[in-house]
Amino acid sequence: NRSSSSDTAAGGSGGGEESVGVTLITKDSTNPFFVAMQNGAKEDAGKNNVKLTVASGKQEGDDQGQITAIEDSIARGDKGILITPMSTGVNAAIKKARDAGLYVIALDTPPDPADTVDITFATDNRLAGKLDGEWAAATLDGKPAVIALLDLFDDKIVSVDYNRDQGFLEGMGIDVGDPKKNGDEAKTGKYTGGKGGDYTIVCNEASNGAEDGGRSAMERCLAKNKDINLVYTINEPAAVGANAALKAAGNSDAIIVSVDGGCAGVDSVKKGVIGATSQQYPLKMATLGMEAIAKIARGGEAPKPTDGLDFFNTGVKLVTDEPVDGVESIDSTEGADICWGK
Amino acid sequence: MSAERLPLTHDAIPESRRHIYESDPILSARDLVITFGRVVGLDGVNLDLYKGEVLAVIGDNGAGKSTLIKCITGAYVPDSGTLELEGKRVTFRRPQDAREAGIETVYQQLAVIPALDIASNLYLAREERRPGILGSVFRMLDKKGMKERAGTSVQNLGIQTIQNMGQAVETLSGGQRQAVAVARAAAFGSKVVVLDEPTAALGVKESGMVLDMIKQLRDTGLAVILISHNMPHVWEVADRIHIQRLGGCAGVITPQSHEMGDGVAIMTGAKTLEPTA
Amino acid sequence: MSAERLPLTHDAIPESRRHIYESDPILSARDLVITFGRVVGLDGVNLDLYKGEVLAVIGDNGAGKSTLIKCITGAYVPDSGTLELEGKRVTFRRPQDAREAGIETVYQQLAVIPALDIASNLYLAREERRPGILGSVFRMLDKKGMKERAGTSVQNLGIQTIQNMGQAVETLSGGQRQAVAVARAAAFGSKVVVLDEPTAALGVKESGMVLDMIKQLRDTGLAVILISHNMPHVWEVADRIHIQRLGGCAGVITPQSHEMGDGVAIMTGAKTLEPTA
Amino acid sequence: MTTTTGSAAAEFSRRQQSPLQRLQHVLHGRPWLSPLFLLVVAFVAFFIATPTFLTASSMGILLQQTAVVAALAVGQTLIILTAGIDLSVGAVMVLSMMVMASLAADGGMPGLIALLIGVALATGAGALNGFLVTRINLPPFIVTLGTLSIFTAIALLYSGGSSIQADRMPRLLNFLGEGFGIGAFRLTWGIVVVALIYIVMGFVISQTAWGRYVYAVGDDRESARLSGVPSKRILLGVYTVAGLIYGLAAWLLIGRAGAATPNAVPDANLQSITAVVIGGTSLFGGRGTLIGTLIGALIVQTFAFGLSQLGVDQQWRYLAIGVLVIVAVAIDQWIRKVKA
Amino acid sequence: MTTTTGSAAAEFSRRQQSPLQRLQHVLHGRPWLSPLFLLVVAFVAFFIATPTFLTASSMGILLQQTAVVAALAVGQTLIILTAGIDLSVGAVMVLSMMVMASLAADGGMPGLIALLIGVALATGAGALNGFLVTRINLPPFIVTLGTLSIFTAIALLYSGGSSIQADRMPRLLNFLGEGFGIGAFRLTWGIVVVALIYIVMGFVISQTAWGRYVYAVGDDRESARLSGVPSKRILLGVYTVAGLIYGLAAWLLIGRAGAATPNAVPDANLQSITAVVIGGTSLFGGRGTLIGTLIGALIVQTFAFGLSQLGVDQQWRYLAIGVLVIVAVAIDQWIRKVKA
Ligand SMILES: Nc1ncnc2c1ncn2[C@@H]1O[C@H](COP(=O)(O)OP(=O)(O)OP(=O)(O)O)[C@@H](O)[C@H]1O
Ligand SMILES: Nc1ncnc2c1ncn2[C@@H]1O[C@H](COP(=O)(O)OP(=O)(O)OP(=O)(O)O)[C@@H](O)[C@H]1O
Ligand SMILES: [Mg+2]
Ligand SMILES: [Mg+2]
Repeated sequence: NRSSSSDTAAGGSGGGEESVGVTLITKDSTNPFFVAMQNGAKEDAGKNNVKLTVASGKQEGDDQGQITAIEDSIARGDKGILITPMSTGVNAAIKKARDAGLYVIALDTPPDPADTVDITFATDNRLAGKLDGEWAAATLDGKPAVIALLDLFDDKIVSVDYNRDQGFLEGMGIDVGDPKKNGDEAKTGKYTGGKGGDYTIVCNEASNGAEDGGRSAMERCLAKNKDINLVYTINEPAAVGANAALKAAGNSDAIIVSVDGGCAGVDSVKKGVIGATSQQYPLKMATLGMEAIAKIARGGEAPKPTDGLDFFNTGVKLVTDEPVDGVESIDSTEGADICWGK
Repeated sequence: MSAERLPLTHDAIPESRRHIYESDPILSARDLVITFGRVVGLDGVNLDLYKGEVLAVIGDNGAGKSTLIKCITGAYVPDSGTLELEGKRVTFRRPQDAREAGIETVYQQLAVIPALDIASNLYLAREERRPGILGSVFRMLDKKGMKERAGTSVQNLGIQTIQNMGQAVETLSGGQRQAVAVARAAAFGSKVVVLDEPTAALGVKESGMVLDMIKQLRDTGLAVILISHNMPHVWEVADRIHIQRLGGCAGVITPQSHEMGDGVAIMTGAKTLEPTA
Repeated sequence: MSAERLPLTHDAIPESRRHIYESDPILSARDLVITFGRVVGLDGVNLDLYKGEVLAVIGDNGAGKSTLIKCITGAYVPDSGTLELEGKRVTFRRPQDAREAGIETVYQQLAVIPALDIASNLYLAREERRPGILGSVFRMLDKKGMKERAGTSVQNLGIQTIQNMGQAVETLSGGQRQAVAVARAAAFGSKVVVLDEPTAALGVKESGMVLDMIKQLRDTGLAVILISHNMPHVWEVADRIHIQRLGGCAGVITPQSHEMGDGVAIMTGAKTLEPTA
Repeated sequence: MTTTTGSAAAEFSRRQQSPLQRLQHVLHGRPWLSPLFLLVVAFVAFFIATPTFLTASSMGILLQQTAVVAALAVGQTLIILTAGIDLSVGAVMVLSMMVMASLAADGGMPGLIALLIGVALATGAGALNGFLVTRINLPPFIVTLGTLSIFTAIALLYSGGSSIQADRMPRLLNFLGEGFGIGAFRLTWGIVVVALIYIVMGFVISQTAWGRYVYAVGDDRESARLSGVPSKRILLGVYTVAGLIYGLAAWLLIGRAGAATPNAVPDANLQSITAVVIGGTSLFGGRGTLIGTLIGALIVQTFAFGLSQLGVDQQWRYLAIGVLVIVAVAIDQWIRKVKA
Repeated sequence: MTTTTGSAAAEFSRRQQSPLQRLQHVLHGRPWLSPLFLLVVAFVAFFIATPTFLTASSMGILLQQTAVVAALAVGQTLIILTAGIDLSVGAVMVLSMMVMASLAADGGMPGLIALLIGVALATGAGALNGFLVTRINLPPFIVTLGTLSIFTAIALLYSGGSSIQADRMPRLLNFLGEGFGIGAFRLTWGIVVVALIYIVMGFVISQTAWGRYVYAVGDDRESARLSGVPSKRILLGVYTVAGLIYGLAAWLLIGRAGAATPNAVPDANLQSITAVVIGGTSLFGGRGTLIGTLIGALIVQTFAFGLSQLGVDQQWRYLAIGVLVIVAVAIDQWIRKVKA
């Protein structure tokens, strides 16, 4: 439901006001998460009389693309920027934008340090992973865990990648080594989440966050150990691919957990393909961000971070149809209503 | 329809060969002009070619001989000028067009494909297919047959040093390569065969065999254009000699009307040819 | 240190030129062998070259003439065999080595760079720099000077049809291109000049000028190797004639000892040369 | 054994050949033997190093993983043989895939019609590349660099960036992902299609005049033209056929991924080119074979798969593949150069 | 005006030239004029379309945005002139950047030494490419495809994937990001460095023997070799110099981004190649100019910037850039072909 955004928008925006230039800069334009963000923002732009320009890096890792987009926005005379910062490599450019008088809001990924931007509307990727881990540990109910980790990339290291992966392991109650490095934890040992039990990590494989990559990654894991019963995936397309590989290998027992909670992903939960997914709300981030900038540009007040956090939390919810004790969750019907934050 | 004939120096042609010039020319070029940037390639050249004759084209280096035959055979499209084949206006936009019209050419740069073997080069764009369904439906090449026939063609030109017919043309010696190109033209020409310095890289014996081949082609009624810097060769086989100079035509002579020395003098500009009526 | 001399047919060399053979050969090749896969290129060839002489190499197409001189000038590295320059063992791994040792070569395929202009090609790897600091510190080329001198060199070979010295070599006619390559060798050879069919694409006048150039080079004390299929040319300028046949040497004759016809007969295998003592 | 022509030539080649020379000759005629050798070495090495590598099920999976790139590489080989290059290969495939999936899923079209439209679109995209290369006379690198952006953008704009799950599509579109097999060795229909593509195109380029023209145009376009080869028509044909193959690869990919996504196989161009080049085809055109390409595709996939079975870390694996590419081609060069 | 040699030639070219022919001649000698024309057209069009385009500050930004790719494109031009290609350009730059940043930030080295080590490393990486190309005789595409993976992996393993902020580095490493300017038109020292690279390398390739050898080797390697050009040494030199330039680009990039990040400029190879090719350099080697490359880099950036000033969305911008690439080169072809 969109009530939250239209409530606030109702206050100030009228047809007569001058339009406010805003640029939304995502990491790339193919990840469904960012696509949802862009599409949602475009739909809502008219409501706040915002003139929205959508830009992004060419692909994950393209700092220069984001820097260029920030500079373009400054030159265009925009009032504010919504950005999912690629890395600390764009901090300097963000600073330039703020110096030029633009209001900069980080979406999804909090920059490092957090005060690089005016405010962050984000979810906590680590928490998203953690919810998956906790749910998985509880669901296993003491059985040994044979885990496949389907990460994002092997040719770059990005924060979503390790935050979700390592968060998942933490949720399982497995000691991670370097919290910013995938794959350096002990390959076997005991997990302490839920009832606790033995675990084996079979593999870390890159999936590129897409179905075909997810499938190939899962196949490699299965070739190493066909008894995998728990699969962490970086996002739902990868989970769909993993599921295809599991099915082809005749493995119907494995539980898949994922992150994003996109509309298609929630549907997968409903069909039982995915056991649980941590839902995030990119659309909410974008619309709230746009509203905030429009408001400030028209003399309104700046938004405040959520109490006790250094960012405005747009929240994470675990979506599953098999809830477990001790892990708060919503079911797939509810999840479908608010998928992507609509 | 067809263009007016160019004047012929009839009396300089031996009685026995005059009959050639009674029919209309098979190929006529009029006022061919081509420029490359600010370089003038051809400056309004006319040419008539008759069935059964050997027309030699001589001229200094850079006189425009190769450019002339390229314009006739579709390798270049002239800036202006007309071409008639058997009395009908034709425009060749590509060498393929000329080939299809029955004009086979050996270019000075040979135009062989380095990586392909001898047989493939000989039959390039003239491939023969297997008999039966393999050829007609599956369009399968008759590799073995082509290889055998290619071997014969090349040997007919006296090249006996080729050790392996499957050798890529890039590994052949200069003369062997030229023999491949000449053999190709000889095998497929149906109306006109154009040879741009076909014996430049060939040995004495091999050159002689090419000259014999030219005579044979002529005797079977084809028209041959021969470009050569070898005056004895030219005077041996040519019926008429077109002298190219500085992009234009300095005149047409015959081996009977002029000595070799005169020909060379005209082509270098030491002498000029009085226009004959 | 140096290899044993090959026998010379002394009596067949005119008195006036015998002095050439009194000093040691400037270049000696012994037992050169090279194979390409299963193709035999050279099959144990010996060669002596003396200062001030013109050694012609003749042979059928594919007899191994070009391969022979490529092995001598560093373009190929022979499988076995030795090379001596002025009595010292040398191995040329690249043409550059031979060039630095004073051997300048015109290869049959010319080895010009299509996109570069005439002057750049003439001076390639022999560039001249501006005088003064521009040349010594900034290593700036003397483009204008090279262009002028290149123009003179090419005209000395009788090529007058080149309209623009800045033309890329790829736009030149076959003969013009060859003239550029020959002019280069003539300008820079300091000990040995090797010419592989230098007149193949040249006109009558231009060929004559190249022959004159060869004589001049010989007279200034250089050694010249001339490969040609043009027997009259060979008999005109050669002191000795090396006959290449089927990858081996069929013998060395002189224009005085043998007629042209004999030479051709030996090279085609119609006649064999009795080994002279 | 040797077709020597004439006695002179026979006399010429009377020398004995050493075994090494004979090996070299064999390799010269069959340049794909040396990548094959590398592939075999890799198989043996991985077989010794890890028990999970050379199993029936692993082999089936290896083939399935290779299928899409192997299919794309056929089109890429054709184009590279003509001295071109195709950077748009992945973009064409994705565009075609999104269109066929969305026509069937959202447009409610029957599977066959959606499939045909999708493949026709890919063919048209290839033909567009070919048109720009032959008529406007642009370098293939430029053309496909441009169409890479164009087709990618269109696919994204058309699909709105979102993917279409297999269960929303008719079975036909998914069919190539379905399998059959003997025991644990499972193949998919997709692999059969790829095999057919290789057989048909392998026949065409090695046994027909068209194939010979492809080599001729790639080796020396001007000489081919002067020889009367209709070089523009051949080039146009090559790009069009390549497009058709990319369309089939799109079908394959739906079956393989179980969905149509706009960001599938993001590095399809580099992957397919790598397969072609490791397979011994020259980027300068005119020299290469399809069987080499197949082996090239298999080599890369085998290494990636084998290293992952060994449990090598991802970044190290990435490094190892880089080394592999260089070593593979270096060995190839070395073997071919062996001289007695 | 014309250096006609001899009377015969003079007689030959007595024809009058039409103005179009003269234009064609001018363009023939200066092939970068036609991309320049396109650049000017783009400027005029964007100037009319949006007020924010042709302002002093926008122009400064445009130059800054172009700088890194323009620098990389110099190395790429050299390599493409030799008929090679460099896919590892971005990887070399990133590796060098991470090393110089981390030596200074984590290793506590003085800025100058860290910088020199970083640049030396890039030079060495270039030399390694050159070594593989000349000594092992591998195709440049393969070599740099391999080292692309290798250098990228090393940079990731070395840096652990984390970036280093500018404030942790000595000022020297950031210096090229600092600016100066007249009013709103701000330039950075980085732009000055890029300009110097262009001037120096432009001089070297057009005025020295080395430059001429680069063209000769690229146009016809075998003929160059036979002419006595030390082709291997030249090639090795080209790759090494290119590496050096990538090292300078790494320095530039730190200043520009205000940080050293291991994933920076992921499509540096395509971007730099695009600039080179739009600038009129032939991928087959031997033909092209540096000034063309600079214009090529500017054209792409101008379009991207101009379209973004117009508020065109990303996907549409990709599409437009794709069309641009094709149209730019098509216009170039067309202008050069103009005949009376
Ligand atoms: N593509 C081109 N661009 C510029 N100039 C050219 C081009 N082709 C030919 N020319 C020029 O046209 C003139 C005629 O060249 P052509 O090749 O016809 O000479 P030719 O008579 O065949 O000489 P040769 O006997 O040396 O082969 C030459 O001066 C040459 O430089
Ligand atoms: N790289 C190579 N690979 C295979 N065979 C070769 C190679 N180079 C030369 N040959 C073969 O070696 C033989 C000798 O060739 P070479 O070029 O020396 O002949 P040539 O005497 O110069 O003939 P021509 O008078 O025709 O120039 C030929 O049969 C040729 O096919
Ligand atoms: Mg000619
Ligand atoms: Mg020869």
